[in-house]
Amino acid sequence: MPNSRGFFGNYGGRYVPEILLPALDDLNKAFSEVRNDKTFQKEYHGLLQEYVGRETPLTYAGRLTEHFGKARIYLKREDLCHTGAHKINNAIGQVLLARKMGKTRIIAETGAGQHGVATATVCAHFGMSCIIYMGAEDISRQKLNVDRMHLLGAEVRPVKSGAQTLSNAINEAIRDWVSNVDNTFYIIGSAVGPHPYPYMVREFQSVIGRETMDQSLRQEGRLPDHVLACVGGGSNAIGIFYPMLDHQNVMLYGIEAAGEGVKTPRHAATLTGGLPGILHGSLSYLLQTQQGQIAEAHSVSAGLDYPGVGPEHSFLCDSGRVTYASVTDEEAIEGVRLLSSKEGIIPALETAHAIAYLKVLMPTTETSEFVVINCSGRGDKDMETISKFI
Amino acid sequence: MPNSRGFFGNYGGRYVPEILLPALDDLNKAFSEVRNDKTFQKEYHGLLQEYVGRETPLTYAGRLTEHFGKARIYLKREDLCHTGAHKINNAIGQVLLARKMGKTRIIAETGAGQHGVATATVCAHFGMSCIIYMGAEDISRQKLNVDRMHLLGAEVRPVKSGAQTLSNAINEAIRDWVSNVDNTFYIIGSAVGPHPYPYMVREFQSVIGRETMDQSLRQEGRLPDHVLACVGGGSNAIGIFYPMLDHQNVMLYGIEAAGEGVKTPRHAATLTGGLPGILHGSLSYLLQTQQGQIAEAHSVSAGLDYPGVGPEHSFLCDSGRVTYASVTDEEAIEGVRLLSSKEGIIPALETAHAIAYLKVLMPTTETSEFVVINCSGRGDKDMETISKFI
Amino acid sequence: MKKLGRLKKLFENRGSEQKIMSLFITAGYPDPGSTVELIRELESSGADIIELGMPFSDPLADGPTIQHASKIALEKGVHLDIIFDMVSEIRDQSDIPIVLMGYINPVLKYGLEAFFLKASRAGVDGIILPDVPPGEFPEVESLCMKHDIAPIFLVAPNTPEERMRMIDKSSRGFVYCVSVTGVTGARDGSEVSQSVGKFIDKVRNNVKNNPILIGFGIRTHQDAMAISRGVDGFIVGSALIDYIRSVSDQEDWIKKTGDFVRKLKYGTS
Amino acid sequence: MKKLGRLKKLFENRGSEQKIMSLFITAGYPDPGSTVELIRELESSGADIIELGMPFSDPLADGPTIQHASKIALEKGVHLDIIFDMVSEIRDQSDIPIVLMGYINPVLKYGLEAFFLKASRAGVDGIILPDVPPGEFPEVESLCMKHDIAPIFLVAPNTPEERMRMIDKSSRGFVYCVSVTGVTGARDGSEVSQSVGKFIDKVRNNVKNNPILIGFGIRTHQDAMAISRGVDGFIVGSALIDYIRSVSDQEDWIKKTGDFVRKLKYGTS
Ligand SMILES: Cc1ncc(COP(=O)(O)O)c(C=O)c1O
Ligand SMILES: Cc1ncc(COP(=O)(O)O)c(C=O)c1O
Repeated sequence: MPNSRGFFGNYGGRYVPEILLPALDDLNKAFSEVRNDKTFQKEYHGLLQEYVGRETPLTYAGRLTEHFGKARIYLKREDLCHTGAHKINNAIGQVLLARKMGKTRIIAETGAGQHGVATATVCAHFGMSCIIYMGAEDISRQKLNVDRMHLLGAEVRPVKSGAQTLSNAINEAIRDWVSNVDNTFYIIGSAVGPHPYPYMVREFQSVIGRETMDQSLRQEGRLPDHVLACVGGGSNAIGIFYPMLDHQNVMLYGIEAAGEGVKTPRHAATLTGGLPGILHGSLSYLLQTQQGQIAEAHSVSAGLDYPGVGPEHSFLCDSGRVTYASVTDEEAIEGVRLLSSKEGIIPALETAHAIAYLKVLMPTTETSEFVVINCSGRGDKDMETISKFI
Repeated sequence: MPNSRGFFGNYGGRYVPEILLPALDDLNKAFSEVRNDKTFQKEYHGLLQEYVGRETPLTYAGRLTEHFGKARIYLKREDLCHTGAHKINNAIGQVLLARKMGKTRIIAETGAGQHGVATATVCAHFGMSCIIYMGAEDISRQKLNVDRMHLLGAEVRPVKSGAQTLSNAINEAIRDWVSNVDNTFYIIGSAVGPHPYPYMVREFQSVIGRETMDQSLRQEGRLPDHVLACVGGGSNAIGIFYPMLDHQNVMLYGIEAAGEGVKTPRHAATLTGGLPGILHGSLSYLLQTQQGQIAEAHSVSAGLDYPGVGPEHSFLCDSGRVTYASVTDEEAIEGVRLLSSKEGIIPALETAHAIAYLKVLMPTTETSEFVVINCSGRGDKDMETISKFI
Repeated sequence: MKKLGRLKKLFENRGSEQKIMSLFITAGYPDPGSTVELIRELESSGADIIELGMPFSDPLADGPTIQHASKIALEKGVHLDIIFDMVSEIRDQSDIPIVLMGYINPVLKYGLEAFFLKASRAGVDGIILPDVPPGEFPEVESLCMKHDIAPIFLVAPNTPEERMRMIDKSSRGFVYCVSVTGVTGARDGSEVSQSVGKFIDKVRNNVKNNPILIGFGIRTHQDAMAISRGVDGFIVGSALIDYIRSVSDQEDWIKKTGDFVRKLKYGTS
Repeated sequence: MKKLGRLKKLFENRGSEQKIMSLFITAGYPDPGSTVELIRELESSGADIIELGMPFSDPLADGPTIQHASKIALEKGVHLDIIFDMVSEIRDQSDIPIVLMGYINPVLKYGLEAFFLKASRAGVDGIILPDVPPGEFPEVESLCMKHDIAPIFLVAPNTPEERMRMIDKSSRGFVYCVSVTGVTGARDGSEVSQSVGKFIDKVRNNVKNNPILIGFGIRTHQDAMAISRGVDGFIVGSALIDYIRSVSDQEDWIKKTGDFVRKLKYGTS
């Protein structure tokens, strides 16, 4: 739990324009109410089951296991969620909250387009108006998802400032929120932003970790030895990590995007290559210049192409509970190929970062151990990008 | 059950080159063995659960129900299956059989690419070599799926004869099979082809109908009043219909592709506009000319663009147990839009045919009734085609 | 018994060293107007049997060559009545056995009874339907008998011996022995002949009531001689059509085709 | 108390009819070399306070105008030390209150202590950090006090009254009253003034310790007069930068900007 001011250790907070504070207060209050509200939780979990298709399986990856010849590898199949990624777990939770709060207009930012599609989807499901901010660069590299959002009735607003990617889309969404705070609910897509977002998003995504624990117990009789997830803003990672944080025997690994290399200026490995700072409402690790300007992130994967990271990850990084590492664009593409050819599962480019890290992790494991990778999304949206590399 | 010669009433049979008969005999024998073999069924259902993500939900479509203001509408969510359509239920069953029979080389045809992707997927999962025949026209209209098959390690062979669609791809796959019958297993993607394929594919797809019945009982306390499915070759339809055939109170509707209209030469409504004949190894309704040449089918949806239909459907059509109707390309696009905007579920163009038929069916229903639509697949693969219309 | 007679007589009269040569062409290829003349040329150049292909839109047992010929013939308007007329015209002047070969659907659409009646009247001697193996469509077999048209079935390298005997029993005229697993025109003869010896022995041990012709993949006289050792003759299809395709834009293509056929049969033209 | 003094004196000395005019410009826009001269011109044309924007890469509370100005300033290499130099240079010749305005991250990266020390030494009078509302970053507030720099906070139309009183308590110099929900430059003044009356009454009932300046959306003298009725003055930012942008390629753009500013303050230039 973050403290009352929204801090995980030194990280978090609410560094936002005055105008948003009442909205954050309202949100915090509403979320606290529903957290333990049976009706809400029943509706939320009902939708996860009947609409999203949860629980998602924990699939044994036999040929991948054979490939490394060490610990057994399992995949937590968030790629099977409706719309193709874990993002919808959170979008559903937030849209239910928005309805409860009487908001009629939904805005969201998106990078890979998965959160945008998830938000557009839940808005269509509930008949709410929906505007998605998306960097112009991301619009061109995730065309499939843009088409999907349009078809779902959302307006996709191209953001042309900066690198025209996720970070700029968040700026623009915040500007919209500042301007329409009365009737508008901002559904943030990752465990970032001002309190209570990082906490709330974690709570909505923790269903991943809880299911993984249950399934591990069912299928292996105990909790996993190693759990991997890719880290963009950090929602899929914190979702699978959080319920296992107290189980010290479970080793946790968050894999960031090293782009063209953490030694180059073109990467998005915030915890590996960044320093604490304030962006988008919270204090956390950031890619920034000597002067404290926000650096442009780079990753082949639009969903990881973000110079910040959720504050709870900054805390877990400093505390050492989670090991953060990074893999390059090239290694990620190799990861796509590996999982596709060994298991018949084409992962999202984001997810592929976690897969790619196996080549580092697996040699250190024992055959008696088992590993769970959060397969956060499917690769359909990335086929165009991937095809260019293959 | 078909009779011993593979006939459903007057339809079915094994009209294939002599060279394939031993292979069909072997297949029939192997399939009879596994049908009641616990080990096989356990492996099959285990994969369906842990790899494919079954059971798929039966989702209540609240806003769609409201839209028509009559019977409650549910969606059987085959779109949530791994790879995005029901096709994988069958591909998994057949690949397991191929392994059991010691075959090392898998071939398949594909129209929409869903069966090709499903087959390439299960081949990757089991490390088997895989060749997919696909009409050149379909290759261009289902590019996403072609890229996916490549990434999964399959060879996609373009078929340039005839209309360059599904029917031609089947011809070419049969030619391959004839040439490599010793080591090759042909995974047919729909309930068509020579005996035992129509029967076997039905059995592998019946999991849809069995789950639907269980879920209907759980969620509504009884079986549905109306069940709809689109019909290309007829596998998703027979899969959901078959377990309910004996329940005479359940009305069944198979929806074919009327293309530009059944009165025009450009359609694929075999049961509505065809006559019995023999193609691809079985006797069934067919689109054909006065001279018995096979007519070119047309549908905006590659998966329905086929001049034949599974023999069991021909039988069910003649017997009147199932009502067959058709909707046009334009109506199908309207169906995509309807489901996307009302429920946040973008259906495959194939599925959209069943959705589109609601406007005919729903006014005849009672508010006390409920309808189940087999949501056979998701629309990601069709976004390019759909975008052109929107 | 007149028609069964033509095929029967052919095999009864063949010298022990002589191989029967059956030639396949697609009716109406390269154009309908020349089919009759072409057949006469084939006969006078050494063809013993003519297999006349009834073109079909979806010839799934055929390779690219015959697919192409079918497609051209269909584009030029060939259909069954035209084919019957062709046969009648040949029959006016020749007793060469004529076997129709094609897929079942057009036959079905024509009407089974009508088809066999007309075929018989036109002077057809036998029929090969690659997508109707014996036992799968009994009505076709009984109509053959009724109309004195020889049902000619195929045996393949993977056909079990018991089934070979059954095929032999169901067949009249001859049994069509497919030398390789594959579609028509698939492999070249030299490749084929390696593995074919054992298979032929097996066929001969089981097919006792009918002569045996062997086909698939024969492109030259050498192929034909090598492969038909121990059987009654051989069948050439794709190689002939490939040749026709290569010369059909020349004025004297029919004469040239005659030369090609003589070479096929005798080794020299 | 020297610096708090400059802002304090300004408000104490204003006539009851006179409205304080605070002008926002981005340091280094349109180019760093002209900022000091521009500020002198603003002062001589009627500006009572200068808000000097510290450019930031991600100005999430700003509209397109100030985003653009920030971007240009950053491209031209502006950073905090340059801004301190600018302030020092102005301070050599003028006692106009100078308030720095910008986002917290560059300040944090500079080092909080170092920043406030240098700012204080350069002669900065106050600071506005739109992404640091009162209570969220106590260290910033105490450093303000320590270095005699006025922490200026904002009240917005949706700020609860209790919080307005807290903001009043936390603020020095003046309270920045945001007239509309929105980013800078969002709406034009005529639209704004309709709804603003009630809001201002509420602010005045709660903000008792500090003068009140109102901003956001003021583009003309008329806007300014209409909107600042009942408060101590007004703030113009985007409208000024838009004007500069429109004339900055002309040689006498600074003089022209002076004319624009006089018109803003007095209705005529
Ligand atoms: C499939 C997938 N995985 C991971 C991410 C990264 O986000 P997060 O770190 O919040 O899980 C995204 C973001 O779009 C995504 O689409
Ligand atoms: C999603 C989907 N639905 C339906 C079909 C039609 O096939 P069938 O009639 O065999 O279910 C296809 C074929 O590709 C498909 O992809």
